[in-house]
Order: sequence, then structure tokens, then C-alpha cells
Amino acid sequence: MAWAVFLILSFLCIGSVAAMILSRNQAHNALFLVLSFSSLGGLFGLLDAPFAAAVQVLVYAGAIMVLFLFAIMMFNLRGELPVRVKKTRLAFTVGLGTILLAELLLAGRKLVLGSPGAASAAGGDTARLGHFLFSDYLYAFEITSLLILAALVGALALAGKREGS
Amino acid sequence: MTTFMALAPLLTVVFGALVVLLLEAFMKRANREPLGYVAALALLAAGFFVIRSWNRDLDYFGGRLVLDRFSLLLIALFVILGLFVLLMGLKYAARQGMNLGEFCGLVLLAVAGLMIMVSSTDWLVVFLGLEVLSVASYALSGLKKTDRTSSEAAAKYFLMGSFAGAFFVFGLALVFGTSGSLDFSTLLAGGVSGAGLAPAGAVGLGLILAALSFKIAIAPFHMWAPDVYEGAPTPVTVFLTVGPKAAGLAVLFRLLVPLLRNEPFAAVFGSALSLMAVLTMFAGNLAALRQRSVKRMLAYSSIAHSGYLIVAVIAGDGPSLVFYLVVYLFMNAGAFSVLAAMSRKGVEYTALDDFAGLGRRYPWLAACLSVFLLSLAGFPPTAGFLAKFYVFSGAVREGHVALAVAAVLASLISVAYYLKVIVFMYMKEDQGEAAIDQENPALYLVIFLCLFGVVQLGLWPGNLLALIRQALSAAF
Amino acid sequence: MAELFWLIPLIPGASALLLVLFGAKLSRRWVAWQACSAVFLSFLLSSAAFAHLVRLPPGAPGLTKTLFAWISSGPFTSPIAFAFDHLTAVMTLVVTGVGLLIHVYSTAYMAEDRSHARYFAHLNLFTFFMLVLVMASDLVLMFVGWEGVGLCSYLLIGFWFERPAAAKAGMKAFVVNRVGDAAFILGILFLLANVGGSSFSLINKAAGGGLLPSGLMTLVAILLFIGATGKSAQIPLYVWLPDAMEGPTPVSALIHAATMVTAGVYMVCRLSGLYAASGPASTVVAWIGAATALFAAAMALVQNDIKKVLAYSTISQIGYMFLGCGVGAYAAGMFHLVTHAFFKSLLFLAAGSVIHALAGEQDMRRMGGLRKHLPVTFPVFLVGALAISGVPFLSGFFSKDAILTGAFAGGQYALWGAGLLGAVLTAFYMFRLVYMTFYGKERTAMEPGHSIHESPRAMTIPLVILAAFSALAGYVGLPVFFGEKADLFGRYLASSVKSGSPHLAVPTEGLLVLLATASALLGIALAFVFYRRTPALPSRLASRFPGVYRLLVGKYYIDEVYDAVVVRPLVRGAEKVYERFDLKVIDGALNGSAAAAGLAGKGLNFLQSGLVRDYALAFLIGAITFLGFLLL
Amino acid sequence: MIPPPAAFFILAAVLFVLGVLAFFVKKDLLTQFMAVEVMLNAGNLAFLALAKSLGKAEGQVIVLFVITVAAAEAVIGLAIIVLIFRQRKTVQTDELKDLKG
Repeated sequence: MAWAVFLILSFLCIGSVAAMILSRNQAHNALFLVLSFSSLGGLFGLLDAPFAAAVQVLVYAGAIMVLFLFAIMMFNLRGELPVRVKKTRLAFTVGLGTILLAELLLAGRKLVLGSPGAASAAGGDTARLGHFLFSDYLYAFEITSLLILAALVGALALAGKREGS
Repeated sequence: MTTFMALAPLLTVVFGALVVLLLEAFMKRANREPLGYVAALALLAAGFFVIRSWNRDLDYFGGRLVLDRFSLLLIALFVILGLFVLLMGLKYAARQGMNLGEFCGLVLLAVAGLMIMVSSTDWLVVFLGLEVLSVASYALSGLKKTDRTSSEAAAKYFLMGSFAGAFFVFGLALVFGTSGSLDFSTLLAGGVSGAGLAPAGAVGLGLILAALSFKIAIAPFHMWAPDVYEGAPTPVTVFLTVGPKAAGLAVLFRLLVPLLRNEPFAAVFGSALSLMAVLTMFAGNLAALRQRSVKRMLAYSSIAHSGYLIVAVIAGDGPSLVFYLVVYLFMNAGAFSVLAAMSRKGVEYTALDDFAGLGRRYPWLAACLSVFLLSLAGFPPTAGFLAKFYVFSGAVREGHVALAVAAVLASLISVAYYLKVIVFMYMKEDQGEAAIDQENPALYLVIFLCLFGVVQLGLWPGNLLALIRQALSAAF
Repeated sequence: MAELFWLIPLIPGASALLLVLFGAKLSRRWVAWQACSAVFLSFLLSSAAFAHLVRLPPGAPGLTKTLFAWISSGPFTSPIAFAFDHLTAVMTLVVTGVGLLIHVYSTAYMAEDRSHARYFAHLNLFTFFMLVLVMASDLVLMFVGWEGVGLCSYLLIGFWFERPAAAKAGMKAFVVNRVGDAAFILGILFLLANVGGSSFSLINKAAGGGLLPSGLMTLVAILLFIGATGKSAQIPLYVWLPDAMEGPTPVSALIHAATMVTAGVYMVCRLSGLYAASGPASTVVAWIGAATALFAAAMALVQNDIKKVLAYSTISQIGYMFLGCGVGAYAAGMFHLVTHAFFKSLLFLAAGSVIHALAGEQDMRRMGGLRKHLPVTFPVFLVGALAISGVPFLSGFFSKDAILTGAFAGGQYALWGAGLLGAVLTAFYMFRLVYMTFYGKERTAMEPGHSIHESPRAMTIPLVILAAFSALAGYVGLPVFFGEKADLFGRYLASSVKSGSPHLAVPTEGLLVLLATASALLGIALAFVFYRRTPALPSRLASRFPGVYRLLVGKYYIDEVYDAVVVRPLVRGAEKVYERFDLKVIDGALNGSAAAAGLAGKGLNFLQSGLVRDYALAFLIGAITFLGFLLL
Repeated sequence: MIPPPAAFFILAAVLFVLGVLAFFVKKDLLTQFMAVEVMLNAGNLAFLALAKSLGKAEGQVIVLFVITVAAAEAVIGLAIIVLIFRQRKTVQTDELKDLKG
């Protein structure tokens, strides 16, 4: 049963990214990405990470991608057909990608092969996560506030309508 | 000592940023320069806390924030860098259509990011610090909103930077998977004990190193750098050529020094890094030869300097690394300051031809630029010579003779293009009249300070070196 | 006053700084006065320090002054310290003394030039760096001066940058020198890593005490010597010096004859402990020196530009100095350095006077018969020519003889023979120059309104002073048969440089002196036959070979005949080498490396396409390669 | 039965490489940035898979931070894209070639 869910979700996830690569429509791209990220949320859930799953769906698929869709609407990019990539270049890139994939798998094989996954300690407990967040990861948590501040100021500075622009 | 005071420098800078941004939002006056002074004040206060924390080994957050002397030294470097950038920007902002308040706030936030990066040995913290720095620098590079090249620089930097950031994340995952922790030391436990790194750890580290090399501008991860350095507003370019480079190298140094003492590891990582160092030095210097824009030429020169700096990392020579970074701050900021001085409202003169005859028209400016360029080229007795000399002699001492030879040859090439500018300034007739707006006291202060630094460190480097040695003796 | 000796370099340095910053605002008169008096003050101080030095008891160390600790922490220390010992005193007096005369000469020579202040600023700056070079008490500080004089030389060669040839020559000098400097700095790095310091006494002691492995010592000595071949224009890095003649003539006299180009010889003498301890390195020095001496002399035979003859002559004479150092006769090398500084700067300045008189003409084929017009220049030039040729009782005779004797005494008969042959060639090309320039028909092509005139007093007085020194300077180093103590110079230097080879028996040495004299006279006589008695030889040859004669009926058939009969057999080899080596290899390498660098830069710029996906591709390839490296 | 972490890791690696490919195939700023988002998500998946195999709960916390980073980057990224669009009326990446050489 879990295997079946996994396979379906992975298919959805990979398939929608592949579709995004092939599609030429900006809005469709963004929608494919929403689909991909939602199914990733499902996969997170399968990995006993319900909190991450929730955040994934809410923040990513919900907020960030909607932002993207807004941007696409705003630019009204439908008229712009992306230019095709040259065949040789495409083949070259795919070759490189294959090598990278092989390297990543080679690197990870010792880590994950034969590990059934320590299901009990996976820490699905959101309360424990909260505890982590405000103990071991408090500093990191504080830094994220700084990060968001920087992003906000930067975005206002660049895209805000002000005098002189 | 674990105390909240360890946060003081960082908090001061962030607080300064908030004050500047709030003041900016409610300020109606056209003259925004007071904001720059507020920001400078915040940096000075941070500097004060750095000096107070010296020798105290403060830490907080369970050791995720460590103010050892190494990080304090670098934080002090960033404070000076931030001050230079702010002072350079005071008049520049108004002339080139930048909002000074946002500029100051972002510079302070970027400095905060740098501080976070160098004062931790936790990968997650380093990554987040790097992202604070990145997000602020993307915005800073695009701050000349009416300028096509500035926004192009921002877009390129952003796109490449987030691409590299994704590699960082995947590397983090692999490192985490190897040791179950993101602290430098647990990862190194395997490497230092002689057992070698697990492939996952090595590849994870490799991905992280690639992303860090991107920030430092090491070939072949450097390609974004010339474009961004050229397109960004000149004060921001100073920040980008020094800040991320210094922080990235500091992280690299902290990470690699224990590892490179380990034979099998040194054989692999050491030789890969050496190769990259050689590639970087030659790519930077050769490409700089052909430039007709002084700004872009200096951008390539900055890449070449990354190569020399990496040599110090490979040799495990902390003192010469830090000394070189300090010297590089002064000579590079100095050269770019003169470049920033070559401007008036809405115009910046960066082409080589604009420098023709500068020696006659603005002798002081030309003399200062000559000193900075000679220092960058490594002519004795400037500080640049000593810095290079230290790095190269360290490499020879540690047995990296081939690397030292390559570095000497590469710096041989570099002299040609630095000297070309001097030849233009003193030996060519001026063609047009590049009339510059000379009313810019803060900028001239920066030029003077840089000149002072380059001469002082070239002739009397003793005090700084003693300080650096003292700082590093404890940490490494 | 002697204890103020550390001001010797600083005075011209301060003057240079003032001239760089305010030169444009000062009057020409003031600039000239300031520049000259700065060097004059240095000269006074040098003399005072020298007087102090010779009064010291034998064996006493010279003056030292540590200004401050420069590099004081870390694996090695290197103070900014000036030393004034016997060897330094010689160089300092030469640099300030000859430098002063050339400064004075320049006030007249450059009086009309547009960039008057820039010229004197650079000249003072050069003096500063040259003095730092000779007074440095350790190798790193010497390198500071070494690089500095290179920079000034580059700026002064390219002084008339409007001429493309001058700009190109400056660039060539610069590039070639940088190649040498790279080797030099590597040598310093090796020394630092192994000796743990860079002061000359430390290095010489370590080398002499056998503390260094001999392989390393040879490597370091040869690396440093490669630096010297760059600076002192020896094979294979000599190619920049003939082109350097594009600079103003006083610059050629000061930098490219008297001082900077001899810095390599000075360095070898300074490190005589190191070179004496390394046999292979000394052999290399001696053979490179001898080869350069012969080869450059042969090249000088066929030049038509008056300054080019002198340039090749300089290369050849410096070869002699290295030959002396290589066979262990360091004092003799230094001796020749000093006498050469006098007569070669004299020759250059006199040539400058000739050029000045002819309004810029440098081609000897358009000179001739000038002796009547230049009543001061001609005799002093003759003195210089006689001195360099090694005619007895003039300075060059004694110093050249000291080198040849040193080679012979060291058992290096082949090197001695080469030196002797070089002496014949030297006398020959010098008198070829004299006869072509000052004797014979007037071949000048002056524009109407100009007349050939003797130079102003500011130019002729330095010439006369230099001529006096060229004639008399040799008497400080007389050969052994004037008495055991006649070699004042050698004894004077004994505390600073390694002593040379054992003395020869008086009869042997007498024979050597006779041979040297004979070879000088032979050279002069050959030149006389070919260039003075012009009608006789060519017509006789012409009647015997009418076909050849018809071929050679040209304006300058002398040159052609001489070319066919004498030069070809002798010089063809040299020219072949020159063509093959200089034009093809060195120029090729220069152009080639420039082209390669340009090409590489072009390639890099092509990669730097401005397109993000190309940048990302480089990133990806880099990352993949890096990861692959780690996994393998 | 729940699939082993290895399966998730393989999926993560494939997703990462697909993201890289998408970055190269696509030619406008917006979609290329979306490809980077795919890569970041692949990193997150790898984190969770490896955390699972180690039995460490912290993986989830770190994922939270990565998502925050992605959000911050999206904000600044979209601002930059808006800026580019205002100036050039296009978001084609290949149009960004004023700076080169």
C-alpha cells in the first residue's frame, strides 16, 4: 500500500517536472510545479515528517507558487514562446546530468542502502520539533528573521515604486 | 565564556539596520546623508564590541556562535569594509540614483550575514548567514535601478547564486546523512582520525565547497563574477570583491586546515584545490589583459587574487591568509574608490581611455591609484608585495613548490595590465574631458585611509602580523 | 656625518616624491637644481661615509643602520636596514658620482623637453631605488630596489612614448626583466624556506658553512643568476638592452651602462659566499659571461647605430664582469664594473653630445669627419675608446687584465682565450666607431639652418670629468708586478667579497699583460686598416676581384667588403645565432607568449559570453569534475 | 510496508538532476528560478530520507529552514525579475548580455 502511494507520488512529482521542462507555457509551468511540490509534500508525509509536509504544501505549493503565478499574470508572458535549445547542447547537458546523477547515487549508496529506516525515532512529534526549534536551533531561527528582513528590504528597494524610478 | 554578550556585535549591526530603515521610511528631507552616519555609527559600535570581546572567547547558543579571536579579526575586517562602503556610497548614491537609506540598511544586513558566517562552526548557521549575505547582495547589486547593467548584474547574480545555493543544500543533506550532525567537528571526526571520509561526506563537502567557491569566485565557479562586479554600483563592487571572498575563505580555512593535515584527504582535496587555484590565477589574469574597462579589469584582478588567497589556504598558512585579506581590503577598496571618484551626476568614467592624462589633470588621484595598482601588482615596498611574498613563501615552506611557481608566473602576467593603467594616466594625452565632481569628502577619506593602509602595512606590518599570529595561535 | 649614511638613498627619494607631486607646478630651473642637489648631497654623504670606512681598522665591520623592523614576526625576519661596507661604498660612490654627472648633463640635454619635470622625477626615483638596491643588507630589501630600478628603467625607456618604438622597447624591457625577476623571487623563496632568513651575511655564512645541501645551493644560485641575466642583459635575456636605446641618451648612460645593468654583477659579488660554495653555479656564471662577452662583441661589429654599438658593447663588457665573478675573481669583476661605469657612461654621454650636435642623427653612416666640429667631445670620446679597448695605462686595461689574469690563474684557459679574443673584437668595433664618426668624409645631411656645434658647458664638463676618471681610475688596482700591495682595490674589497684565485708568478703575469696589450693593439690596427686607409684596401681588392667590385660599387662599399672578407667568417655564426635565437626564439617567445596570452584571454573572453547558461554550464562541469575527483 | 529511505534518496537525486536539466533547457528567468526551486526541494527530500535512515528528527527542522530560505529567495528573485521586466519588457535570460567579455 505504502509502496503504491510512493510510486504514484514519485511519478507525479517527476512527471510534472518533466512536463514543466517540455511545456512552453509559463502558467502551465507554474501549475506543474504546484503539482510537483504538493506530491513532494505527500512524500514528506510518507517519511514520517508531517510537519515538513504541512509546511511544504502551505508555504511552497500555496504561497510561493501563487506568487509566481501572480508574476506570470503580471508580465503577461503568454506571447513569449521560449526558444528551443540546440540538440547538441541538449544532449551534452543530459550527459552531464547523467554523470551528476551517478555521482550523487554513488555518494549516497552507503548511507541509505540496507537501512530500513529507523521508523520509531523519525520524530513525527511536532512538539519535539518545536522544542528543537527553540533550543538547538534557536540561533538559526533568529537568523531566518534577519533573512526575511533582508529579503523584504531588498524587494522593496528593487521593485518598490519610489521617487526617481 | 557563554554569554549573551557574544551577540553584541551582530545585534548592534542589525539594530543599526532597523533604525536606518525606519528613519528612512519616515524621513521627508531630500538629503539622506545623516542615514549614512547612523549606519556608520552602528558599525563603529560593533567595532567597539569586537575590541571589548578580544581575548575573552565568548560564545552563545550552545557553541553555535563563537567569538574566538579568528572570527573577531574577520569581523573587524568586515566592520572596516562596511565603513568604507558606506562612506563611498554617501555621495555616490545621490549622484547615481540610488536610495541611500536602503543602501545603508542592506549593507548593514550584508555585513551581519558575513559576521554570522565566520563566527560559527555549524553548517546550518553558515548556510543561513550566507543566504542573508546573498539576499542582501542581490539587492545591492541592482540598486542603481535606472541602470540596465546594474539590474542585469543583480539578475545574473541572483540566478547563479540560487543555482549554487541549491548545490549547497544538497551537500548539506549528504553531510548530515554522513554524521547525523551539521557541525564541522563531527564531520571531521572521521577524516581526522585517518579513516578517511565516507564517499557521501566527501561528495557532500564537495558540493558545499563548490558553492563556497562560487562565492569566493574561484574558477571554474567564477564566471558570474566579472559581470556582477562590473554591473554593480561601485561601492557595492568593493563589498562584493572583499566581503564574501573573505568570509568564504575563512569558512574554508576553518574547515580544511584540520583536514589537510590528514594525508589521504590532503592528497585528494589538496590537489583538487591546487588545480582550481592555478586555474583561477591564470583565468583571472589572462582575461584581465584584454579589458578596456578599468572596472572590469579590476573585477578580473579580483578573481586572480582569489587564486593567490586559495594558495594560502592550501598551505594551511592562516597568518598569511588573514594578512593578505586585510591588505587586499585596503588596496582593492582604494582602487575602486578612485574609480568611484571618477564620476559626476549620472556619469561614471570607467573606460581605460577616460584615464588618459589623469596624471596631469588630477595628480593626487592618479598618484593614489598608481600606489594601489602597484600594490595589487605586488611591487615592493607596498603592502601587496609583502602579502604575496608571505603567501608564496608559506607555500614553498610547506612544500607546495609547483603552486608557488605557478603563482609567481601568474602574478608576472598581472603586472602588465596594472601597469597599463598607469601608463595611460601618465603617458597618454587626454582625449575627452572627463570632468569629475570633486566634492566628495567622505570618499577622499576612504582613499586616504586605504593609502595609509597600503603604505603602513607595506613598511610596518609587524603589529598587525603579531596580532594575527596571536589570534590564530589559539584557534589552529 | 658618516653616521647619517642611511640618508643617502632617502634624499633622492624625497626629491623624487616632491617632483612627482608638484613637478608640473615648479619652474624648469628649480626642478633641475633640486634634482641635481639631491644627488649631490647623497654623493657628499657617500664620500663622508667612505672616508669613515677607510679609516676603520682592518677587519672592522662596516656601518649598519636598522631603520625599523620590517617583517619582524613569523618564520623569518627582515629589517629595513642599510649597510655600508667596502663593497657597498664602491657601488654607492659610482651611483651617486656618475649619477650626479649625468644629472648635470641632463639639465642641458633635456632642457627643451616637454616633460622635463617627469624626466627628473624618474631619474631621482631611479637613483633612490638603485641606492636601496646597493645598500640593502638583506636580499628581500635588495629585491625592493631591484624591482624599483626595473620600473624606473621601463618608465625611462618609454619616456618618449609617442614613438611607438620607444613604447615597444619599454614593454620589451619590462617583460624580459619580469621573466628574470620571477626566477629571482623564486630563488629568494627557496632561500627563505631553507636558510630561515634573508640577510646577506646569514646566506653567505650558511653557504660557506656547508649548512645547505649543495643541490639546493646550486638551484638557488642559478635562479638568482637568471634574475641577474635579466637585469644585466646577459644571454639569454639580453635582448631588451639594444632596444632600450630608444630612451634619452643620459638614461642609457646612467641606467643602461653604468649602474642598473651592473646590479646583477653586484648581486653575485654580494653573495660571493654562496657562489664560491657552488661550483656548478660558478661555472654557469663564467661561461654565460664569456659567451655573452664574445657574442655581443661580434654583434657590435655590424651595428650602424652609434648607440646600438655602445649597447652591445655594454652587454659584452658585463659579460666580462660575470666571467671574472665566475672564475672567482670577484674583486676583478667589481673593478671592471667601476672602470666600465666611467668609460661607458663617458662614451654614451659623448655619443649623446654627437647626436645632440647632429640634431638627433644616430646613424654612423651619416656621420664622419666630426673631429673638427667637436673639439671637446672628440678627445674625450677617444679617451673612452682607448680605455675600453684596453690600451695600456688607461683604466680599462687594468681591470680587463685583472679579469683575464684571474681566469688564467684559475686554470680556465678556454675562458681566458675567449676573453682575449673578445678584447680584439672590442678594440676593433670601438675604433670602427671612432673612424666612422670622427674621421673621413663628412657625410652628414643637415637641414639648412642647422650647423654642427659643440654642446653647452653643462654637457661638456661632465664629459671631461668622466674622461679623467676613465684615464686614471685604473691605478687603484695595479697588477702584481708593481708590487705585492699595488692592487689597492683588491685588498680594499678583501673583507667584503671572497678573495680570488692565487697570484701568478711575475713573469707569467707579465706575459699575460703583453698578450692583452697586443690583442688591443691588433684590434685597433685592424680597424685602422679597414676604416682609415679606406682607398687602399678596397681598390686592391677590387682590381683583384672586378666582379666583386662591380657588385660593391655603392656608397658604403667599405662595409660590404669588410662584411665579405672579415665579418662573414667571424660574425656569420653570431648572426645566425642572433637570428635564430633572438629574432626567432626570444622575440618569438615574447610575441608568442604575448599572442598566447592574448589568445588565451580571447578564449576566456569568448567563454565569458554574458549568457547565464554558459556560466551555469561551467559551474556544472566544474562541480562534476570536482565530485568525480573526490569519488575516485 | 513503507519504502526504504534508499528509494526516497534515489528520487531526490533524480529530482535534483531534473532541476539542473530544467535550468539549462529553460530560457527565461522565471522558469529557470522555478528549476532552482525544484533543486532545493530535491535537497529537502534528501534531507528527510537521510534523516529517516539515521533516525534523526532534526532533519525536519532543517527542512523548515531551507523552505524559509527558498521563500526569501523567491521574494528577492521576483523583485529582480520585476525590475528586469520593467526595464527590458522581457524576462528572457539570453537578453541579459550587456555585460560580457
